[in-house]
Amino acid sequence: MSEQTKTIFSRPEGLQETVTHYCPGCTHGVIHRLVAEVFDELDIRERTVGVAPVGCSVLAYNYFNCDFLEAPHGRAPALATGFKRLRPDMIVFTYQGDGDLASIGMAEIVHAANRGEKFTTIFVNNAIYGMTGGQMAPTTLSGQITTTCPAGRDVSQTGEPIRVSEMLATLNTPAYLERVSVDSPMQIIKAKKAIKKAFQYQVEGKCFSLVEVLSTCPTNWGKTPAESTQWLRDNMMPYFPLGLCKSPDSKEGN
Amino acid sequence: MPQYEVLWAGFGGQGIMVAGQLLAYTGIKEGKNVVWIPSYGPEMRGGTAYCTVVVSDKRIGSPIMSQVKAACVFNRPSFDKFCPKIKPGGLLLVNSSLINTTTDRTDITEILVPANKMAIEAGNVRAANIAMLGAFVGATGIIDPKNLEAVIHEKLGAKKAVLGTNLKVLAQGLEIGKKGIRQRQKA
Amino acid sequence: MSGKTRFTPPQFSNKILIIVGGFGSGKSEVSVNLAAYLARTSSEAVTIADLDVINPYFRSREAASQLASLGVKSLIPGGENVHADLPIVIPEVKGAIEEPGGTLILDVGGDDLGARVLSSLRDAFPATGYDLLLTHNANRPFTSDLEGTLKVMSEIEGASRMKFTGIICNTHLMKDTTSEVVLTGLKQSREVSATANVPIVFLSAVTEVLETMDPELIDCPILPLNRSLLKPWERQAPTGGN
Amino acid sequence: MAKVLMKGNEAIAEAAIRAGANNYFCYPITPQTEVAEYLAKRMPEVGGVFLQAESEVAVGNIVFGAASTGKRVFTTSSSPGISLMQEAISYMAGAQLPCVILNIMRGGPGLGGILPAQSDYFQATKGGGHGDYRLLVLAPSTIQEAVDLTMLACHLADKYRNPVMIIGDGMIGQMMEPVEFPENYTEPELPTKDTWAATGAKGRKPRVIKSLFLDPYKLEDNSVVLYNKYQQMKKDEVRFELYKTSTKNKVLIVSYGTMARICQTVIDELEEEGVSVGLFRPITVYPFPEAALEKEATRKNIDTVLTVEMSMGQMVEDVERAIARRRPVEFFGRTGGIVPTPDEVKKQIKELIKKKHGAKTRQSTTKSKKKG
Repeated sequence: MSEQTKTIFSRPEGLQETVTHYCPGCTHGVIHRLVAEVFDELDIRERTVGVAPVGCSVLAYNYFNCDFLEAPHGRAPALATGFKRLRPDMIVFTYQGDGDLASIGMAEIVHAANRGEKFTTIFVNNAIYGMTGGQMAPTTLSGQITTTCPAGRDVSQTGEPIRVSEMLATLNTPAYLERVSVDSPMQIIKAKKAIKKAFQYQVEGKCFSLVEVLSTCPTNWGKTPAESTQWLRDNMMPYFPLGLCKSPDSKEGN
Repeated sequence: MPQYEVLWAGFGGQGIMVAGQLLAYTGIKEGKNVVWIPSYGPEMRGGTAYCTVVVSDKRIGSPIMSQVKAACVFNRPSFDKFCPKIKPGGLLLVNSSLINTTTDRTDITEILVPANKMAIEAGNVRAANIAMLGAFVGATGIIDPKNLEAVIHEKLGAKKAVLGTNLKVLAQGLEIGKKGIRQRQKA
Repeated sequence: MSGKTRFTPPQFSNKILIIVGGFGSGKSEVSVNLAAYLARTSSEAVTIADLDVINPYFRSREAASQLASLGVKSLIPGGENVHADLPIVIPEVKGAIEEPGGTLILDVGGDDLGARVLSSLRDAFPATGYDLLLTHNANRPFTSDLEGTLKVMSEIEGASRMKFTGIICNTHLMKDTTSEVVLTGLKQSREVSATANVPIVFLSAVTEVLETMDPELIDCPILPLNRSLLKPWERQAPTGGN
Repeated sequence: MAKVLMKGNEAIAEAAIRAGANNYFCYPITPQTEVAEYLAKRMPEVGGVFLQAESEVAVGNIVFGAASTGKRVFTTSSSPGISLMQEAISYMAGAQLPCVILNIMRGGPGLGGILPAQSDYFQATKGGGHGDYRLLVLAPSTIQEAVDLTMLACHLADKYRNPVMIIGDGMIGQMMEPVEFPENYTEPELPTKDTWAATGAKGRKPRVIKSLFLDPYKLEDNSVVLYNKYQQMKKDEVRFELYKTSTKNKVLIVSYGTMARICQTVIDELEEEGVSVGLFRPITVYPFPEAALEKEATRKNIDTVLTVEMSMGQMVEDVERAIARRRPVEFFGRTGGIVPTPDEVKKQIKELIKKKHGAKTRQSTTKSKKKG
């Protein structure tokens, strides 16, 4: 490398040298990268254990360069609880989608958050079940078409989409909860900040932390990556507003 | 000694389980094999609470038995329920403070113990179970009263007032038990 | 096969052949056989992309090694991911659509659900120059009559944001297929073709049945099928492409 | 150490601590809640971890996460709760994680009742959860044995990197007996956990604890590894006890847990009446002591084998398998929380003997299991 050139974009140490299986336009790759960069910046990779969900990111353990546990569907927060309770010196995070976290694993995440378990959850919300081929998720928007609501989600039958961060923010236990997006470079910078903060709180042993990342699923949405990003801005963001939901430093969020 | 089974029964709160356990602890102290079996289930809430204690020099097999050698009953429902479960030749101790009837079985020994009355007079109604325990040991002699005294001291505390009450009713109970057996033998 | 030459083989002017259709219509079997046929008969490279993001069973990827022996390239997830129950669309697919470099067969999952993936790749497709082909099995519940078939077609067109350019008449009853089944199916496909104004591009049927039939009765190109996506107990000997 | 009088549930809890399993997760359910109550007090004293979670589903998975650290983990429940843990148990077996699970069995199916039963034998020994796996299953019949087997279970779980289950009926949990804890407990050396536990990828490649194998050949390989462990258990871990077996026996009883003790009393009483009966008591119910049972059951003097359970007949299928039709296998059981009395069992044996040696057939024993 000559003195004039400078590496401005390299693989963070927290990621393995593997090609991911994610579809074109999927944001898992970006989110993985942000988490891995935070490992490097906080120098925690060597004492971090991730918990992979059942969902599109089920194979996350092939991409992160740290120890990993593979959880049953929805139970990542339970595994993380068990691990962190026995090894409070280690950094534990779960990486979960909306089907995994907000449907089958709702009890586990709510109770882990309420107990104030000191791990971090990266919650990827793309309003659909990706892995199983685009079925309705608890976060599917009203009227959104999926394979199990082909006429659009009828909220009179299936309830309104669940705002996980806001719901967890109602718990009295201190926590750090923030919703971010990775639809633009500016948002990616903000997302990174939130993820770093979440891990920082864990490093300090302060509280449970969860970052909800709004994400796209071009394959199952049936939209091109560019259309997907626009759809996220037009439809998801109004219902799932970005920003801080709860901070351990103040009792109320904003 | 051959295997001895005694059933303790009464209301919840009458110290039934504790009386059984004190007996079991004394058995252990004397190097005997013991089992303490609670009733659990619907009986736990209201009605009768009961436990069975088995004391033996040999290995104890079944903790479940359809009949027992002795029963110490503290209230009327227990009297009605367990009187028929006593083996012929067995022993029935009745808390006569609360049970105003006697058995019509002639094949068992019945001893009336005014346990509540004794306990109240000694200063603490909660010692009724100790009165009964004393009577049982007095009647059967399956354990040494000295060892039982030591266990009571150890398990129920050395507080002067409490211990005093307990030891007092224990002594009275022992006498009632012994006397009851003598009367039976005379009869 | 005797009389092989009497059949008119299918021909395509476009480089990208997208095989869609209802669940269980035989898309993957047709795709694999079409790839094998083109590899044997044309000098151009043939690539097949397994885009079935819906159902992890009986996907064309199972025939990948068999096709490789004929020089057909399969675009499928690498390593153990090939077995994953994950909707994996590998980046190479997009590249192949943008620059086919020969014939590209896209084997798409069933119904409009499977066809959504085409919509997500829409900006890779050229404006024209591809065929969207319906695999029609008149013995499947949702495509057993004209009305049902037109509905499935319209749903697939909606989900894929593409228009049909051809119909593949693939009526069968697996092992119970007879010449009668094939002919009844052809009659129904013709009806669909006439109403939707989409031509029948070829008829496909297993060789064993075609051999019993009078070719005069089939007035369209024919692709004889050698079953390649077999159930485990059907795989007695290694199956070749021929 | 002097003997102490302890409830089964408390004794098992204490034994787990003595064996170093001082990480405990639970959800309350009768008749084993005393374990949780005992450990809620004891764990802080020994610097262990105690946590009551939101459900048995969560408990199972918390145990899964905790076991991934390589430390000893213990959980307890009763029948319906154990059903909810099957998810995690299957995953832990697949991922080769050690843990100890106590099931104080109550009557079922369904919500059933809280009284003692042995009706989870199938669940414990034949899988319970999904997939090709086994648990090592121990069945104590006294409180002292419950203590000893709990400590052994901790060792075996680590030795085989497999969940180990202790099954006791409600009596084992609830009754009190004198127990003695070993003064200086030492156990045979175990292989290091530093080859598999998640401890952070410091100076080594990342480790993944998983049961997901996309490649069917790799999944099969994993199942073969598990299978080989189970074969090793069959070789090394079979445990059973004989009671008054002799060449005079006509009948051999097969029974485990509390039920076996009731049968001992029956055998003692029959002996006084001049009737000779022996008892074969499996201590490991998986691996089932099939070779030993076959040997005892097919001795010349044995006419009949009687299996007695607090169920409608579960272990009896393993008994039949072991004996392979070489002797008639009869069954007697009560269930629903009803514990057969010695008298009931005695009656069954007398009828069996009469059937074999006396007058014409009366009511068959298997039929009478409907109403003992």
